[in-house]
Amino acid sequence: MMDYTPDEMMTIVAARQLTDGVSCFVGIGLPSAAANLARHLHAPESILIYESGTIGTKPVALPLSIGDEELAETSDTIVPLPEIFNYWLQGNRVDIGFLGGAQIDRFANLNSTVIGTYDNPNVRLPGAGGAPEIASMAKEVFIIMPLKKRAFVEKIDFITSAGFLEGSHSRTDLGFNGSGPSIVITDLGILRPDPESKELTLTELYPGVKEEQVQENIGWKLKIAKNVQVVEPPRDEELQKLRELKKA
Amino acid sequence: MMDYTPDEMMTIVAARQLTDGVSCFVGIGLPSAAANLARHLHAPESILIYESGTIGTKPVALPLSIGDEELAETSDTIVPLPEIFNYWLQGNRVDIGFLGGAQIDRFANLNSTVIGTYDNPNVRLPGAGGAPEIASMAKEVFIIMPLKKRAFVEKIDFITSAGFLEGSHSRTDLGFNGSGPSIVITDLGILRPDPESKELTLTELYPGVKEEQVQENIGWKLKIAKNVQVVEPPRDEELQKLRELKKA
Amino acid sequence: MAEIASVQEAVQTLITDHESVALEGFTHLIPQGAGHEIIRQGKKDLTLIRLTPDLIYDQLIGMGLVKKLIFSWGGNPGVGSLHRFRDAVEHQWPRELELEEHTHAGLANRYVAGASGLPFMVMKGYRGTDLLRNTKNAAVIDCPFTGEKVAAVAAINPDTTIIHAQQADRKGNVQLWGITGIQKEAAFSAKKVIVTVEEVVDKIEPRPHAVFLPSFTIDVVCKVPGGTYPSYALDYTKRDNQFYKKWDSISRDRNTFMNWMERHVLQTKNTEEFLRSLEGVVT
Amino acid sequence: MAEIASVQEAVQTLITDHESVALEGFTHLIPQGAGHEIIRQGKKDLTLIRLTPDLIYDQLIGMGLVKKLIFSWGGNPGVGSLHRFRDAVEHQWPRELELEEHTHAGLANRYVAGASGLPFMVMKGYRGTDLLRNTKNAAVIDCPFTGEKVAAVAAINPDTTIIHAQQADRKGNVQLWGITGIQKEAAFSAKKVIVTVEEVVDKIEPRPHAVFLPSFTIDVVCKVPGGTYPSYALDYTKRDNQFYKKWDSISRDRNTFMNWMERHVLQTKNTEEFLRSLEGVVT
Repeated sequence: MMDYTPDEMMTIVAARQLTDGVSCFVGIGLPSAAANLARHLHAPESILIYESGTIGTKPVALPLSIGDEELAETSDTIVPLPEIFNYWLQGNRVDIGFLGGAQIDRFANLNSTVIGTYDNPNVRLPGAGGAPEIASMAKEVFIIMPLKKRAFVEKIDFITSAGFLEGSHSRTDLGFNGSGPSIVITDLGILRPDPESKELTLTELYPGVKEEQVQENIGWKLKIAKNVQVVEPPRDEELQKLRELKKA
Repeated sequence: MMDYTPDEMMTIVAARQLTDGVSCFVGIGLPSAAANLARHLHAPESILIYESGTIGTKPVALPLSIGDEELAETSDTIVPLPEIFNYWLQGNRVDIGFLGGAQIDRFANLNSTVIGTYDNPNVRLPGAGGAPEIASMAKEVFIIMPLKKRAFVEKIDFITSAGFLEGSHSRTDLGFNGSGPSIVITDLGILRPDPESKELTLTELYPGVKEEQVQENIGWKLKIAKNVQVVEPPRDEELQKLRELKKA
Repeated sequence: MAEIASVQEAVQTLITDHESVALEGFTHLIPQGAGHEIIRQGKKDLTLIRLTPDLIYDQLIGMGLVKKLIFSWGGNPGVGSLHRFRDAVEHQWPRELELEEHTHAGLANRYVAGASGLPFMVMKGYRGTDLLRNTKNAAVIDCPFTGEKVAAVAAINPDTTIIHAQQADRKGNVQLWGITGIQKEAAFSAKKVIVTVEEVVDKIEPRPHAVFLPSFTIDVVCKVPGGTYPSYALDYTKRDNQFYKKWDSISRDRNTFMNWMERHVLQTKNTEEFLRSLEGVVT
Repeated sequence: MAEIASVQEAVQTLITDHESVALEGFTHLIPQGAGHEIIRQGKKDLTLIRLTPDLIYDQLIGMGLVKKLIFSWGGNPGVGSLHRFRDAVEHQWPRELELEEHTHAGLANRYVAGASGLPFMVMKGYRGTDLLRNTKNAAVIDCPFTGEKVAAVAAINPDTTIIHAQQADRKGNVQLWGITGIQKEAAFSAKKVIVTVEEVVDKIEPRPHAVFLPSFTIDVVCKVPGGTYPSYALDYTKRDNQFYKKWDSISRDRNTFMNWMERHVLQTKNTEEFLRSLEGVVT
């Protein structure tokens, strides 16, 4: 078995979540790596949609931006922005949306706007982009974020993208199309929302990782599932394909 | 000078109204004949737009429908229906709209829906189509209708497309983009709205036509301008080109 | 993922009595073949939706299969009236026909709302006309920013939409081009989608002015070459303008109409036989 | 009808101090050349609009020409922060920057409303986020048919929109293709429109995935080959991903940034000279 980094493990775990044939709204970076890895492995018929309007893209190399020529040239079709957001995402044609952020709270709400106050921020982040609509309208949302105490916080500074808001039925009360985040894939393990309270709960650990390591990197008292499972480590073919993609 | 029919005169007078370089939303039949005649004569740079989404069409033969292959094949571009209505017509990109109807009243309101009552009509007409939006949103509207007493009526049975409603400022009160009908081209002469009251007024007669002939075919007491002008008869090249187009 | 099946099977499975069906096509790519199959199978009490109900809707109405029509312009383009439609509205023959009518822009935006997952869409129009009085699916609302009055139209979501395209590939992806009208929105707003096509190809090459529908947005793809007649499929077939003119006399009289339907639709099994039955009879 | 003129002339005539300008482009076809011309001419107190303010907006902001930014995502795509943008927001250097921010879908629909001649557009989104609190141009309204709550966004109508296209013909008709983003709506919603192009051709042949803009919808067309660098024009130039990465270090420090701008933008006369000045310096 080959050695691997926590980042590689995280990407591979994310890729495994994609079942074949789904339509997936892909952001740049980890989501793009995970989705393309899945497409090269077990999900060749998945439809990757980038917010640039490229639908059914099949890049060989991982793109740097959501609009690289590789994405335009390998797509089934390209549609203008209002269409990608209004007809595809809002029109309920996206099965899976991948998201990350600078901060996340226990109900999987995400911040990618500011650290600090809005009017006088310590760090001005890029902002919303397509994330809020993905969060509310993709049928299901996968979040990928490496664990860090300053990222997994008790209270995020700005709700850019809604997870389960204040938990329980507060999301469903708003009547969003999508059912919200079903999984948070980190570099140490997996959190999933509790079916009732919607609070993120540690359900799986990566091989060799201890529960305390996860708690140490989270700014609130983490809920832990009764039977925390251990995730299968990366298989060689997964690692090889991922490294191939990153090199191309 | 060649002989001509009242219908030919009407079409040629309509064609003369189009100045070069305008964008014109063209309906099938008389408007299409007039617009294409203009394009072949004095307005080669006019942009003909058909509601099928064909923009900048240059048909050689007059099409039977708004979607004949001739229109698709000779267009600069083709756009989907929501775009033609929302971005082009509603978005104020149409200079001239041509309209007709089964009935018209003294304020140039048009009916193309029913003769009789809506729920129990004597004649069920095709309905609105694109006419109401053309009537309210083209910057200027040209109406072409042969004079008939049952068509030019005191009160129309259904307002399908708004002209000047009850006259005076009742149209401007609604804040429509377009300024409304500027001319009604008939087979005997031309009516134009009075600048203040907006009541249709006879301003021009075709050669050899008497004012009484016009009044005989109109169901209300017609306003007549102080100096009714006589319109120049069809020139040979106008007639020849029109007949060529109709034959092609 | 779309299944590839016969249009007989598609209509049997996906068109249900009492449901709403949109057979869309704006002059071009009208799915007449699928419409004939609905007639052959005698689906009934349908609510039909279409901006421009034309010959195939005239036939469905004349055969008594239609309970309600939602439309914006019901005529024979460039020719005149739809006589079966008029007969139904004016004389309730062969049955009463409920109407809901809009403008083209209004019904187009109802589909846009449906395709966008929205309950309504905003637009200008309707105001100042009598159309507002004849539908509960158009209203006037105020802009929350300027106070300006605009029209709102309710989303429409057909139970089934049927469209015709030039090409599908073997996975059920579809491409149509030329005048594509409101077909994308009609498909995207529907609960079930049938696409009939001229040809199944190995690989779809993107075309100018094309709409591409991925397989996963479609339920069934059926090969029905010539299935738009007398409409056309750009680069495959020609519009038969003579037939549109001829329809005026075929449809004007109830008996002539019934005989024609019997001979050319009910007694033929499919589009191929239908087209063959017309040889020598029309242009 | 569009006039064909130099980008120097176009910017001089159509970009006015204190007005709003949208230089649109979603990763592809970003009109950097026209942006540089705005910097050279020192237009000031601009309100800039764009979904994805990137390097050229970072430069305009860093040069102190921008009073307000209306946007939805302000980063260096795939690389990280826009340092000049951050410096302006976090430390008011070189001046305070007023922000109005939206989601991509929200700002896209603001352009859609503008292009459609409507005062607003409806959509889902905004609800449940803090974004609603930071703009007066998004609101929540009730569906007049179902009572459902939806978001409304106000129309945006830039004083001038600048986009880049692959081709124009001699009459000033324009065609762009590939990823066309929000460019059509940005152009249609604007009071004045400038299009810079790679090439002027005799006749435009329709392409797949293309947007065609008739001459009468444009004010000025300018030939600026390579004018999207480091972005790209599909089938003409390649995206320089290395430059995007390099911008991170150029822009991080105020002095390095100012020196780079002086050397490559202010001391060059046009896009050709700008590109030549980079030879040997970057990839």
